[in-house]
Order: sequence, then C-alpha cells, then structure tokens
Amino acid sequence: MHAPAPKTLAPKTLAPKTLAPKTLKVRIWRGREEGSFCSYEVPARDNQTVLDVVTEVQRRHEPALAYRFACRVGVCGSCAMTVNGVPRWTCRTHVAKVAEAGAITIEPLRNMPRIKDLACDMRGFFDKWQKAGGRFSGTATRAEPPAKVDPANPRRRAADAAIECINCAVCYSACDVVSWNEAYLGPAALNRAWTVVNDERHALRRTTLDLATGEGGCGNCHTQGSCMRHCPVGISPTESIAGLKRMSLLSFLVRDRDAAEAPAGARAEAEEAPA
Amino acid sequence: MQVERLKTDILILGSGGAGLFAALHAKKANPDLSVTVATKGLLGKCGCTRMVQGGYNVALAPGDSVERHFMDTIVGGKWLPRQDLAWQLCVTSVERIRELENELGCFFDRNPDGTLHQKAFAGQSFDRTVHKGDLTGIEIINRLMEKVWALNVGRLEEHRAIELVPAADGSGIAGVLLVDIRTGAYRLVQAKAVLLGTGAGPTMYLYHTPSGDKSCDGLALALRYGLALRDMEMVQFHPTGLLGGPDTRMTGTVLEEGLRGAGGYLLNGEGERFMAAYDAAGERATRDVVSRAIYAEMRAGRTTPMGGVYIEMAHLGPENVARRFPGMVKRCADCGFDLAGGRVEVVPTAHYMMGGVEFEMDGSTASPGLYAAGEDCGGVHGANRLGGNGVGNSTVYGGIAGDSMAAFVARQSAFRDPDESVVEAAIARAERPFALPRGDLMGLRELLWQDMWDDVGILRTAEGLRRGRQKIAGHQASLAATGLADGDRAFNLTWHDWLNLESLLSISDVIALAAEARQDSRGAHFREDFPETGELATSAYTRIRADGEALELEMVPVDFSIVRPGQSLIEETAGAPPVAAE
Amino acid sequence: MSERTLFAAQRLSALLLGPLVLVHLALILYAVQDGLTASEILSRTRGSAGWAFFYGLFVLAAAVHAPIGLRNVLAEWTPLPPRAAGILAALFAALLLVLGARAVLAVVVPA
Amino acid sequence: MSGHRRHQAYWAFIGHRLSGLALAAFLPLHFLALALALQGAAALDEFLALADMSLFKLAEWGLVVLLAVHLFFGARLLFLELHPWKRAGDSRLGWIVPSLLAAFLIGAVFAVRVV
Ligand SMILES: Cc1cc2nc3c(=O)[nH]c(=O)nc-3n(C[C@H](O)[C@H](O)[C@H](O)COP(=O)(O)OP(=O)(O)OC[C@H]3O[C@@H](n4cnc5c(N)ncnc54)[C@H](O)[C@@H]3O)c2cc1C
Ligand code: HEM
Ligand code: SF4
Ligand code: F3S
Ligand code: FES
Repeated sequence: MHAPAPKTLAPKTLAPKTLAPKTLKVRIWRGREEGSFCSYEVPARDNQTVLDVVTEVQRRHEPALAYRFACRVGVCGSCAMTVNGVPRWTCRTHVAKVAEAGAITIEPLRNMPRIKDLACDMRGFFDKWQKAGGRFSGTATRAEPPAKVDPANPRRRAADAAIECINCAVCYSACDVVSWNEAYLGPAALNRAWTVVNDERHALRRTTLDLATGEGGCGNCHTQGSCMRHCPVGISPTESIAGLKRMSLLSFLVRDRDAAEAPAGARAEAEEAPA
Repeated sequence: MQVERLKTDILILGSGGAGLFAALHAKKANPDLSVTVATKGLLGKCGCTRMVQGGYNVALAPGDSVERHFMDTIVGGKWLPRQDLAWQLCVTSVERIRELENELGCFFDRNPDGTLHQKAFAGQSFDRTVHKGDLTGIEIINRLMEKVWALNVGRLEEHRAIELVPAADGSGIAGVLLVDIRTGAYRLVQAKAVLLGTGAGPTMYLYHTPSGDKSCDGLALALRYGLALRDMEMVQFHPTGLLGGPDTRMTGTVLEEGLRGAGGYLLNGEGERFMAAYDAAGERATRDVVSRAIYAEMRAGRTTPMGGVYIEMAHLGPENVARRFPGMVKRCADCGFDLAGGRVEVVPTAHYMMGGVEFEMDGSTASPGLYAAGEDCGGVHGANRLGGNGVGNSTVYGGIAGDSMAAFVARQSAFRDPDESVVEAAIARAERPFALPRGDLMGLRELLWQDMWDDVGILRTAEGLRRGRQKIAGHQASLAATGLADGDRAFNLTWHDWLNLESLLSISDVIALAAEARQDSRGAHFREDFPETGELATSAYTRIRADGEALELEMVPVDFSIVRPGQSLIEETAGAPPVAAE
Repeated sequence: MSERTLFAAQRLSALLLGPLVLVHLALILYAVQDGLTASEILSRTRGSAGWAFFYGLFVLAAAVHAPIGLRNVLAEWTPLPPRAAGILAALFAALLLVLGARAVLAVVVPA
Repeated sequence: MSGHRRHQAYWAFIGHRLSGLALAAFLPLHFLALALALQGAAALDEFLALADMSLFKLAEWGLVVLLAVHLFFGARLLFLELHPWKRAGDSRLGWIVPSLLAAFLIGAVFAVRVV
C-alpha cells in the first residue's frame, strides 16, 4: 500500500517524563467512620492511574484493602474517591495529574457513609435520585414506533447536554450543601430531573418538576459550582439546576402552566412508588 | 459457619441488561412476586452492558428486515447459531428497542427528520445499529436502573453467587449461596426461580476488555451444577485494546472500531503498515482478521516497546480526529496517550464469549426453575457475534426470562428444600484459602493470563491447546495450595480475586477442550493446523458437561431449522461484504 | 411556607432590590460629598411621596429577602433544626419591618 | 481550604454569603440610626457627628463595598439562574473578578468623596 513511512519509531505519548523520585508515597484511609491513614510506597510508572496505585497497594501490601471499581474506563462511576482533597474518578486520573511532591492521599468520597477503607455506601445518593423525580414515564408502549423527536429542538439539546451522567457521585461529594443539609437532593439527582423535564416524551413532567423544585430541591443550591467543576464527564449540574430554578420561578408566577401539558392519559405508574 | 437464610420468589444473579430486564419483566408480569437482584457490584454499575459503545442492532428502517438481520447473524456466526434463538433475537429486538425508547425513556440519537438514527456496524448488510453517541450502554443501563429502583425489588448489592444449590430431591434449583462482599457473611437465598445473568467475560486472557467484576462465575457455577456449555471455543477478540503495560488496569480496554473505519493506520514495531499483507480490506477488515494479523506481527517479533502494534490517526489531522472521536481521544489523554496526534500502542484483546449455557427459547435450562440469559448463554451467536447483537441478546433474553420466570412461579407454589450437603461443601470451598499458607495469587493469575494468551488465544494448534490444558491443570493445583494472608472477610478483594481465579481456571479448561475438539477454523476460532472452514452443511457445535472432576465433550450437529447453508431468506447475499464499522 | 415559595420570594425580592440598591448606592456617593448632615438628608426626603415609596419598598423587599437568606445560613451553618431557623428568621423579618417602618416614617413624615 | 472548594465560583459563594450576612447584621442598626430623626434633626446630627470618627468611617466604607459586592454577585446569580445558558459551563465566572473590581471602585469613589 502507499502508506507514508512514518519518521520516528518512538511512541509519542503525553506520559510524564519521570516522576522523580521513582517511587510514590501513598496515604490511604483504612477503617470505617473511625480509622486512620496508612502510608505505602509504590513504584512510580509512566502509565499509572490512581486506581492502579490502589490496586498495587491491595496486591502487594494490603490484601484486605477495600475499594470499588468495575469498568476501568470511566463509564460505571464505581471508582470515585477523594484524591488529595478532590473527588475524582480514579480509573481515568493519571497520577501525574494529581501527585504533589511525589505523594498522594486517598480517602473515600465525602457525604456518604463509609463501608470500609475506600468504599462508601451510595444508597442514599441513589434514593435521592428517585426522590428528585428523575425517572421517565412514557405514554407510548412497545407496540408503537419510537416518537419522532427533532434533534435540533432546544429542549432535546438541553436534555442531551446533561444526560451522559455515570452516577459516580463526584458532584455529590464535592457539594457542600449536601454536607450541610441532609435533605438536599444534590446535583446529580437534580441534573437527572432536568433531563426528564426537558424530555418531550415524559408524561409526568409536572410531578418531576414538583419533586425537583420542592423540599430539598433546586432552591437549596447556592451555585457553589463545585459539581460543575469536578464532574469528570463534563456535565454541568449547575446549569441544569439553574434551569430548574428558572422553571420553579416561572411556574410560581404562572400557576400550573405545566399541569395542562401532561397528557391526560399519563400512566400513573402506581406500582412504581419508591420502595 | 453461620449462614443467613432469605426467601424470594425470583432470584436474579447479575444486574446487566439481562438481569435488570428480567427483574423488570417479572415484576410487570406480577407485581406481587418478590423479586431480588443479587449482583457483584452496585446495581447497574457493574458488568459490561454499561460499557456498550457501538449500539444495538435492530431491523427498523425501511429497506431492512428481520430476515436480513437474521441472515447477517447466521452468516456472521458461520452457520453455528441455534437458528430459532437467533431468529427470536432479531424479531424481539424490534419490540425491545421500542420498549427501551417508549417505556424506559432511552434517549437514542435521531435523524434530522426525528426518526431513530441507525449507523453501520461491522459485518452487516444494513445500517441498523441504534445508539446514543458512543455511550449507548450508559443510557440503556441508567434507564433500566431507575425503573428497577422504583419497583419494589430486593437488592443484594455487592453479593457474589458462589454456588447454585439444587433441591435435595433433585427436582430442580432450590436457591443460591452467596457471599455478602461487604461483610464476608454467607447468605443462602431460596428461590422458586433463579436467573443466571452474570455475563461470562473472558478475563482469563492477558488482554481483555470486560469489567473487572466479570470472571466467568456463572459459567463455572453452571458447569459444576451439571448444565451443558456450548460453543465455548468461540472467544471474540477485539483488535485494538489499549496497551499501557502490565501494571495498569487500562491495558486491554477497547479503542473503538470506528478509528480503523475512519482510516486509522495500524503500524508494526518497525513503523510499517502491515494489514495489506493479510487482507485486501487492510485496516478495515473484520475484527477476527485484524486480530489475527496483529497477533501474527507480534509473534514475528515486529512489536512496539511494550509488545503490541501502533494505531496512528495523525495523518487525518489531529483536530479532525479529536472532533470525530472526542471520547476516545479524551480517554487516552486522561491516561497519558496522544491518540489524535501521536501513536498509541494497541494489542488484540479478549472481548466476548459467544459460548455459554445451553438454554431454551423461553430462557429455561435443563434444570427446572433455573433460567439463563445474556452473555452467560450460548447458541445465539454461533462462531462470531455481530457488533450490536450483544446488548440485544442480553436485553431480549433477559426480558423473556423475566416473563417466563413469573409464569413458572405462578405454577410452582412451593419452595424446594435445598440440598444442605451442597451448601456445606460450597462454604468449605470458599473458606479453603484462609486455612492455607499465603501464596502468590497475583503471580498465578498472570501465569494463567499468559498461558491462555499464548496457547488458547487467537491462533491455535493441537499441540498448543494440549500444552495449555496441562498448564491450566497445573495452575488449578497451585491455586488449591495458595492461601490468603488476611483473615478479614469483609470487603476482602483479594479473597474475591482468589474466587475469581478459581472460576476462570475452570472455564479456561473448558475453552481449551472445546478448541481442541473443533478441528476447523471458523469465526473467532482459528486453528493453524486446520485453517479451512469445514463443510457447512455438516456443521456441529461443541457441548461440554462436567462429570465430577472430568469434562465430557460431545460434537452436536447443528439443526438448520430455518435456513440451510447455501440458502437465504433474502434475495441478495446477506452479511456481505463485511466491512469494519464506520 | 413551602421551600419553593421561599425561594421564589427571595429571588423576586432580590430582583426588586437590585435597582433599589443601585439607586441607593448612587445616592450615597452623591450625598457623602461634603459630609452628611441631618438637614440635608431630611430636606430631600421629608414630604416626598417618591422617596417614601422608594424606601418603603426597600424596607419591604429587604424584610423579605434578608431573613430568607438568614434562614438558609442558620440551617446550614449552625446546628439549629430547620424549624428553629425558620422561627428566628421570621422574628428577624418582623424586626426589620418594624425598625424599617420606623426609619422610613422618621425620614419622610414632615416634622 | 479543602481541595474541592479551591475555585472561583466557590469563593464567589463565600463572598456573597458573608456580604449578605454583614448587610443583614447592619440593616437593623441602620434603621435605628435613621429613626433618630423621630426625635428631631438634632438627634440625627448628633449621631452623624459621632459617626464622623475614622473607625466609623472605615466601617461605613466596608459596608458600601459589601453592598456593592453582594449586589453584583447577586446579579450574577440572578442572571445565570434566570437566563438560559448560551454554552456549557457558562456560569458567568467571568463576572466575578470585574464584580469585585467594580465594588472596590465604588468603595474608592466613596472614600475620595468622604475625605
Ligand atoms: C467494552 C465493551 C463494549 C461493548 N460494546 C458492545 C456494543 O457496542 N454492542 C453490543 O451489542 N454489545 C457490546 N458489548 C457486549 C455487551 O456489553 C454484553 O454482551 C452484554 O451487555 C452482556 O449483558 P449481560 O447482562 O449478560 O452481562 P453484564 O452486563 O456483563 O452483567 C453481568 C452482571 O453479573 C454480575 N455478576 C458477575 N458474576 C457474579 C456473581 N458471581 N454473583 C453475582 N453477580 C455476578 C456482574 O457484576 C454484572 O452485574 C460490549 C462489551 C464490552 C466489554
Ligand atoms: C439590603 C440589602 C441586602 C441584604 C441585607 C441581603 C442579604 C442577603 C443574605 C443574608 C443572603 C443569604 C446568603 C446566602 O444564602 O448565602 C442573601 C442571599 C441572596 N441575595 Fe441578598 N441581600 C441584599 C441585597 C441583595 C441584592 C441587591 C441582590 C441582587 C441584586 C441580592 C441577591 C441575593 C441572592 C440571589 C441571594 C441568594 C443566594 C443563594 O441562596 O444562593 N441581595 N442576601
Ligand atoms: S453529574 Fe457528573 S459528577 Fe455528578 S454523578 Fe453525574 S457524572 Fe458524576
Ligand atoms: S456544588 Fe452544590 S451548591 Fe449547587 S452548583 Fe453544585 S449543587
Ligand atoms: S472503574 Fe468504572 S468509572 Fe472508574
């Protein structure tokens, strides 16, 4: 074939030159709510994510070290931890990006109960997801063809911009309002509510809006912006919540404007009452 | 050892497309049933359904047809699929995608006219892959997860199934023994019906794509339970897995197929493009062809520093590449690789297992009450799986199994009594490593990875396979002598690594045996000593069953129940020409 | 009062306060020129319906706006339960209303 | 300050909140002072003379700045909440520094005019 012969043989990568010194100091939280940091040294490598460091500690130093991961490519949102004070997905965080003077400190995410070491209990996070009304309810069934939806429609685009959430809880962990106010539903749940509210196929728009703007809802957000800043997939819950606030205010001024929009035949889905 | 006991009408193992669809359908069929999902990670946040990038095959568009989709599946599967299963997949995919869109709220990409966008995917004669950007799996699983949370479904998250427990009287399945990963406690869940939806996952190879929680547990349990596994030699390799060295979990993860489709170059260690020497389609040849070519280059020693080949996109213009493949470029950049402007080392990587548990049209298996769906099952894809038929398989058959289990439970009013001797034996198995002196578990796993890669991998020979089986047997003996240092059972990942390795070893042996038995090359299976595809009309598939410690193999003739080799349901040739995605 | 009402009230009062504060600031900058004297202030405001309205509105808006904010801060930054924070904020609102009304009267009602 | 808070928007939140609190604390006092006029202009003048002390001036200056900071930061919040975003990440971070500058400009004008 007529392939132009490449000039260099060496792989061109963005990998850091060297992490001097060639070892990395790691402090890892061990224990549950009560616990302490333990220190380890692992070899520093060119291709090394924070998850790799944790894995190395588990494999070579601390066999019973607890942490969570699954996909290792940034789609499952299982591996998030607090790294040098910042919540991050660890499978997609290169050590060079976060190490300070050849050291990193790894803790579980904030704002969730701890199970053991680096794993925390995400149940509350997901319960709030439901409380925010972030669940689709359609009127069409599998017997019908999919609805025609104009991809350029502004509402569709608003939903599109916010939908690829991997539910990693990084935003939830970064938001101080979540720490200060137990009832606050948090950025991820409200972000999801925003996508359904913008989904023209969604039959229970009013219900979702009521849940997302009511108790614990969007009004509690003080635009700290940490969610937007730290979301690993570049979603801006801040924007989604701002959108909900706008709707909240509008529906406050123009009472029940939306109620009429919910198709009369909206399935009540009584059986779907949150368990 | 204390065992906590629970009862539920339906117990579902796994929370991928198969498990969650089963839960949803069972609960819809009868809301009064108690349904419980047990899964190794968090509900919906583990397994591979979430990782689906390409999308979901379905014959929706004018000009396409179920017949065409079916013929592509059969031809792609080299006439090995069980045809009624493949047919049902193609038919029900249409209903399932509508259910996903209309009832679950999946937000698939649209054409400008508002209809579903369907893209091209390798090996198919029509553009029929429905998708949501290149993160289709997240959309599907998130919507499923939300629905299942809202139903009153029991959740045993971070619970690992370690034994399928038969009824004491042999009348079927009685329940499943699990380990609560968080506490290390044992739980026996009795159920009238059980679904096996643990997603197989060929993670016994040096390079592999699936999520870390998958280790062929379901297959190992099924084998031990006495079920037959078919087509186990059929392991699909994806040609371009990221190669980042042995100490990073990134190694093996998929770089998408579209990169080659768009005109990306594959270069060997000497910097030369080599694909033209193997196939006229060059880099755009099908997955299996490209995987074999890369492997051949590697074996010939023309490798990159880390032992693979390069993928290079820069000639298409780095900005252009970054715009067209933002997800891939960012993923590489996060981990220190410059995909848009430089070269990235890649290697073929074990991706999907076409083989698995033999099951029926309604999802049932040979044991009353035990159902199976998704990647744990064999028969739907035959010798090769079309990209986009994997998630179709798990969601279609998961839903069907859910319906069937609800109907089965309605007929079956009583719980069966578990065979307590099996429970005791299973706990003893799981406890073994704590009584043994600490060994090098990691080293053992690496040996298995390397041996499977070398001897039971992309290019196979009788001699290599025989050697492979011997080594596997040796590793099994080593594992039986390898203990764990820390006695803490709570969230002890090293214990679970041990259990994972046990499952992987048992299934590795099955793969090697099946590969030895198949003395021709077809689909994902390539025998250098039998490079030709055997006569299609007399095709047979491998069926393996455990008899105590030994494995029994049978070659079973394929029943061409719908179409015979040489015939077609449609006028033009289906499945041809197979081109890589894009 | 529901959270949504409180939210709306705070944003609406903020919208109102915006221009009021702007004018007030401008006035401050203008008025401090050669030292503040009571006569200067009072000559401007006494008997002026316009200023009466302006400051009346200011007091009302501030008495809605600030207590709601205070309630959030108390609920988030102190161990007070939300109900207690609400009661304190309501008291604060009453205080602002009373003192504010007195102040407006003091400066607009002709002596 | 813990790592997740180390960014502009968070500082803006803190600034807005602290300024709001300070204003809320000051407002009743401000009302009390003005109400002195009820006892006649002389009483108010007496107070204003008291207020002429430099410490008091400094406090007044601070309040003017805080009022301006709270106003501008508040305007940013209202804008980003009420106006649909043009592009992702458009949380008007760019307003924060100019808002502060403007507030201090007002403070400077105040200072110049007072002395
Ligand atoms: C990177 C990647 C990309 C892919 N892209 C596509 C694509 O574009 N199109 C396509 O059609 N297919 C694709 N596939 C294949 C497809 O994802 C799978 O075939 C399909 O989703 C499998 O679904 P499942 O429900 O059978 O298993 P999974 O979704 O893998 O779920 C298995 C579940 O079982 C659980 N489990 C495992 N062991 C145990 C145990 N012992 N006890 C309890 N629970 C257990 C797991 O934790 C998990 O929850 C891709 C696969 C990968 C890895
Ligand atoms: C007398 C004047 C004012 C006082 C005493 C005052 C007081 C307060 C207080 C105490 C808060 C709570 C802070 C917090 O929750 O973080 C607050 C919040 C707020 N203020 Fe003001 N304020 C005044 C003027 C204004 C003006 C002029 C604006 C806008 C133009 C404004 C906009 C806001 C907004 C939007 C909030 C809500 C912040 C949030 O909850 O995220 N305020 N105010
Ligand atoms: S919005 Fe972003 S940070 Fe929050 S859960 Fe979703 S992906 Fe994670
Ligand atoms: S960090 Fe929290 S306060 Fe709002 S903008 Fe994000 S939810
Ligand atoms: S392991 Fe899945 S996101 Fe990191």
